[in-house]
Amino acid sequence: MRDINEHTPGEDLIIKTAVRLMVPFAQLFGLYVIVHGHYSPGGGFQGGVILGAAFIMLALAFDVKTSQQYMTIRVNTVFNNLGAAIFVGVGALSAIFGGLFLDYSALDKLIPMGPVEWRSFGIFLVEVGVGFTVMSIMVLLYWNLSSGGAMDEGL
Amino acid sequence: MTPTLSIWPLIAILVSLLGALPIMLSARQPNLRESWTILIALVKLSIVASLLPGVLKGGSYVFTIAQVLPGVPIELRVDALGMIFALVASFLWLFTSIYSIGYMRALDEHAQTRYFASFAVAISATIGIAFSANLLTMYLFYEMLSLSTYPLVTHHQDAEARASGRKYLTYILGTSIGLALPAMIMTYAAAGTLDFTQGGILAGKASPELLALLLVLFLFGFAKAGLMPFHGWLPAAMVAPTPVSSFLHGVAVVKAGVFAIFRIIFHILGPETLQLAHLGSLITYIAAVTILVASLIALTQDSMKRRLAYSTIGQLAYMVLGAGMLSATGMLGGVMHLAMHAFGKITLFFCAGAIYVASKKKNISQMNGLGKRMPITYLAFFLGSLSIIGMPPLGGFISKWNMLIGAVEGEQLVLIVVLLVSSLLNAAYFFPIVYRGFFAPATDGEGDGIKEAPLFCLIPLSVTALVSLALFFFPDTLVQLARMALGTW
Amino acid sequence: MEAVISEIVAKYNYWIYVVLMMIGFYAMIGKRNLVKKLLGMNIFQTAIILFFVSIGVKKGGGIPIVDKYQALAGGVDAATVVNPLPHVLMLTAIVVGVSVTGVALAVLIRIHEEFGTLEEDEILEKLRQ
Amino acid sequence: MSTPNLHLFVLVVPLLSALAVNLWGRNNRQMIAPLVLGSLAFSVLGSIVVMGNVLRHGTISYTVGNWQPPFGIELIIDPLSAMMMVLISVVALLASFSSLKSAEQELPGREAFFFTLYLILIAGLHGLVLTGDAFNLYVLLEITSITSYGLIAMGRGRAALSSFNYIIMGTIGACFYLLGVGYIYILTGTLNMADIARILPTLNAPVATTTAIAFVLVGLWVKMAFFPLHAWLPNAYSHAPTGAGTMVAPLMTKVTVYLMIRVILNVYTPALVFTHDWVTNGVMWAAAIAIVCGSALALGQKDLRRMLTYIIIAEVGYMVGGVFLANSNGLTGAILHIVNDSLMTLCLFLVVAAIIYRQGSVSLDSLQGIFRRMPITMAAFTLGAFAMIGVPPTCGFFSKWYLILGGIDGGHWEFVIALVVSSLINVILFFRIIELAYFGSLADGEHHEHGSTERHEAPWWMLKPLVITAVLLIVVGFSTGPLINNVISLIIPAGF
Repeated sequence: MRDINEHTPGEDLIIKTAVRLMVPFAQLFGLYVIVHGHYSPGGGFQGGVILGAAFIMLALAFDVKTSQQYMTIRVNTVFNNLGAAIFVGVGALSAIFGGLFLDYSALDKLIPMGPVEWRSFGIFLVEVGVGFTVMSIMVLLYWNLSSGGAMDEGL
Repeated sequence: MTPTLSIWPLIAILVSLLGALPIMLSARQPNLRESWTILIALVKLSIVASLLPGVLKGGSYVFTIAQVLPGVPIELRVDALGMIFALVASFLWLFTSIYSIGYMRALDEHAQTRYFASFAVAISATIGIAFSANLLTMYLFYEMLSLSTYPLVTHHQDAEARASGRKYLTYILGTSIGLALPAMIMTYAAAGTLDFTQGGILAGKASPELLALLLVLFLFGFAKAGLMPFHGWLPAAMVAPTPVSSFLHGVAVVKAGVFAIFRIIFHILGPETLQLAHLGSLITYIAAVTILVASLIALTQDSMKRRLAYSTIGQLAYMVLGAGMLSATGMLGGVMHLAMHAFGKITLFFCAGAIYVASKKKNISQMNGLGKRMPITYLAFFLGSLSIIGMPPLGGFISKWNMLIGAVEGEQLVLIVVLLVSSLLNAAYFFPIVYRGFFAPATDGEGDGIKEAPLFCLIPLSVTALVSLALFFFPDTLVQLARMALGTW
Repeated sequence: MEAVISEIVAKYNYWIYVVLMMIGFYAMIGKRNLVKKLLGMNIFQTAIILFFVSIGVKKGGGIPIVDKYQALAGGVDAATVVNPLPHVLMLTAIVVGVSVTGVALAVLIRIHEEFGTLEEDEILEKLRQ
Repeated sequence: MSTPNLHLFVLVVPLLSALAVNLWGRNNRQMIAPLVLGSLAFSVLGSIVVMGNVLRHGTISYTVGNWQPPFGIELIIDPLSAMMMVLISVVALLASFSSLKSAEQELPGREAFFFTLYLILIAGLHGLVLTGDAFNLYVLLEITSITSYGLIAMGRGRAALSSFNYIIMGTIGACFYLLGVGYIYILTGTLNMADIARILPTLNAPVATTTAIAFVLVGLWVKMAFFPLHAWLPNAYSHAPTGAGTMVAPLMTKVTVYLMIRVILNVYTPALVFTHDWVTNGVMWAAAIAIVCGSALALGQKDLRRMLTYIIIAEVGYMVGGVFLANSNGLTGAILHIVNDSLMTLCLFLVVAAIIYRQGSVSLDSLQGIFRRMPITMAAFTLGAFAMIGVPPTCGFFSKWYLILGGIDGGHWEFVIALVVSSLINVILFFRIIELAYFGSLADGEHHEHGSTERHEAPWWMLKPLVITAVLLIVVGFSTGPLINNVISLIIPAGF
């Protein structure tokens, strides 16, 4: 089996340029899906997966190193924990401000915007948190599984 | 007399349980450690004695430690039967501590701190058994006693001690968890309570078959009483140092088993209910078999301690026989034999230890002519054996006499024969030792270097011998306590 | 005979999910290769997801996406919309399935590093030495 | 922090600290210990306050996000779940002391990952105990399982393979549970436990209900390693890293037994579950076989930790049998045994962790004469052994008392005999080790002790929880009365 790292021009060029063109649009679409999640089809999980797919496409076409240039492991960990912290944090915050857990209308005391608006904005915050976490987990999963945990050249 | 609430029974138990700590801490200075043991023994004896007048007037002291199960609290209650056992145990513990100081020092045994500490825990468990108000508390202290005596039995920590320790545990823990625990819970299921009450709690609540099953489970469940076939652990436990076998397997552990069976017969199953179900004969036949077989085996044993062990099994069966007669005098004899045998047997064990300390001899065949060199030990041995056989000047006579009258009243001819034959057998295995000591010629110059045992050993064995003598002449307090234990019956 | 066939035809989704589940179950228990076991597990989970989603189906029901203002004005007629709740439940089940597969794959890589093979009997052989 | 939703903070604080450990723990390792112990200490205090509230004001029903049931997820905190919360947080705190030390020794550099999974597992367990919604229970069940798969897979050598087997069996169990929930959803149209309990008896669909009950129960039995379905547990718990074993062993199976009790009492109501007596008799016989075989298999083990895992399987048989006795004594015994058994298992696993920290292995022949080298650890082991055997002052005796009493009331003699036989086997099991440890260095018979006699005790950081747990065994034993009167007796429904 010939060494997979040996770059034969032509066959890779097409893939690389295609991926380079598609990644920005994929990320934009992913953001769109996350942002519109709380009142139309879409949402944190699906959007996160699409964003993650963008990075995985990079890792597939080039190699794990290049995709890590765009998102280092450190940033990945931060996104990972930040997302989950947002989800739990918003819920806990609304509990601290007198409401029930995850009852976003209680956040009205923090920034007065009216309980109904706060409900929808609360869900949006949670969707963003979930999106971050899912994106970073998907990418982390791919990185680890493809390179057996060594995070070097990958498939 | 309404029971008076008092904390004293709990303090009596805790004084030696907590006493184990200073003993352990003062491991470095043996003299300080020994003085701690004797101080604790004195304090314990004085507390138990202070409770005596109250009990003699018919009162009882109650103290609840914890309300654990509905209807069955962990509770202490000092009544007449408990008082007899506690008095005997604490009195003899004082002398055993003195004796074991002399014994351990003479043979400079290793790990004496662990020995004295677990001894203190064992005696607190014994007093706990005596003062428990219901079957659960008694079971709790019974288990504590078995577990705290394990390090004592396996004191020498050699292969033989390991094997006998394993045998000791399988018999004792195996029967107590395997037989006594289910029986206790079945009694609780049938009666709703486990408190010791005069005349028993199962009157009319249990069918005869259940009663018989419970009786058998309890008799063999409390294997410390050494009824055949669950007696194997007692000879095996003789591998322990002599003070252990003298106090525990002469007095505390085995008496705890018989005391438990007394509690079951008098205060749980109840003499009348047993008599209605004709179960008295079941107890007496088991006891009779044990007496005869144990006495016969004792004849054949050459090692002094094993012979005493089998004689103990026989005597324990005496007490169960007395209790099994279910007649007033018979049961009275059984209860009194508990005390009489304690003093007699502990004297014999002390003498065996003294002989071993002085002459390093374990087997009877080697003990020719020692009487001339160790007159006090052998005199005490003679008095002790007389008490066990039941000859008049010694206390043992009173209890055996009562049992004989009980058997006659109950027209149980078989029991009368068993009592007489076994007394003869007792004489048959004790007198050769005494004869060999005083009259047989010392075997060619072997015995010249031997002289009396150290003072620490002599005082206890002579005191216990004299006490068993005194019990013949002033038995009234003991008899009164025994009568009150059996209630107005 | 017709009763049996109509019975099967009426509840064909249950039959399909049971068949799928048994295939997955067989693969998990029967197969020697660990990756095949993992695939069996995935089939097993997908069968249950199919079962759940097939519960919500209604004859003539459309996609449960409704125009916001039309819903505010006229309200939603349940008959015309498929029951969305099983779908939502299965979204979580899919997430759970993904994470279990992720962990299992990571564990398989560790096993491969440790024993150099993914055949169960070879591994057991190596362990026995 | 308003106390009405304090119970959720008991869950959220470990979760948030897990994220913090994952974020900062990687490069500065000294951050991990304060975070872990701080969050668990908070959850212990929180759960005790919640227990106080529940006992004063009765059951709290709490809707997450203010969506009223049956749409929103409803959390129910009744005395049983409050007691379980206290138990989980206390056991987790005590186990984490020892896990910190073990992880430091066995997983250098990967403590951050270890304690992230550890804390998420504890948060998941708290969630399991709180939830009042059937599907939410499935999600939390999976959270706890996935984290324990991860924790076990972090061990060395065979750990990965045993974790894979655990994954396969665990997923089968979880999917069976999910199927059961699916059938219930078809029947009742709701997922809220209280609603299901109200609607199920009114339907006359006996076959479907029985299948739903069967699927859920079999699913939970696989998760709790009830005897015929126990194959995964011994390997999983004995090859796991010591820190993971100390935490997972006392909690996972006991919480699953709690779930079974919750499902039987609050979802299917005992009337539905115990209708056919061939079901109860069948389960009783299975429980009796589980007890005897669990103990017997433990006899054959040459390693202390594997022996304890088989004893866990036998203890699961105690609890399942207690529940299916279908009388109040049996159920009281089962619930009491959940508390006692998790404390006993914690005590024994802490001893194993301490010995492994010092000696690296707990195989029986490496325990020779260990009494002299590690006296305090072995004293705690002896106390734990007495509790396992069921010696009175310790807590093990009282739950065994109730179970045997329930067995006698229910007339299930095979259960009573199995309990007594397993106690006897426990005597042999534990005294074999005490004898080995006590006599060990002198096995070859000469008088005075020799071999490494200087004290080689476990570090103080591991001894603290061990001593506390050993004392707790006796304290819980004595406080059986109050525990039952104001906690367990409130849970048992009237008609039992």
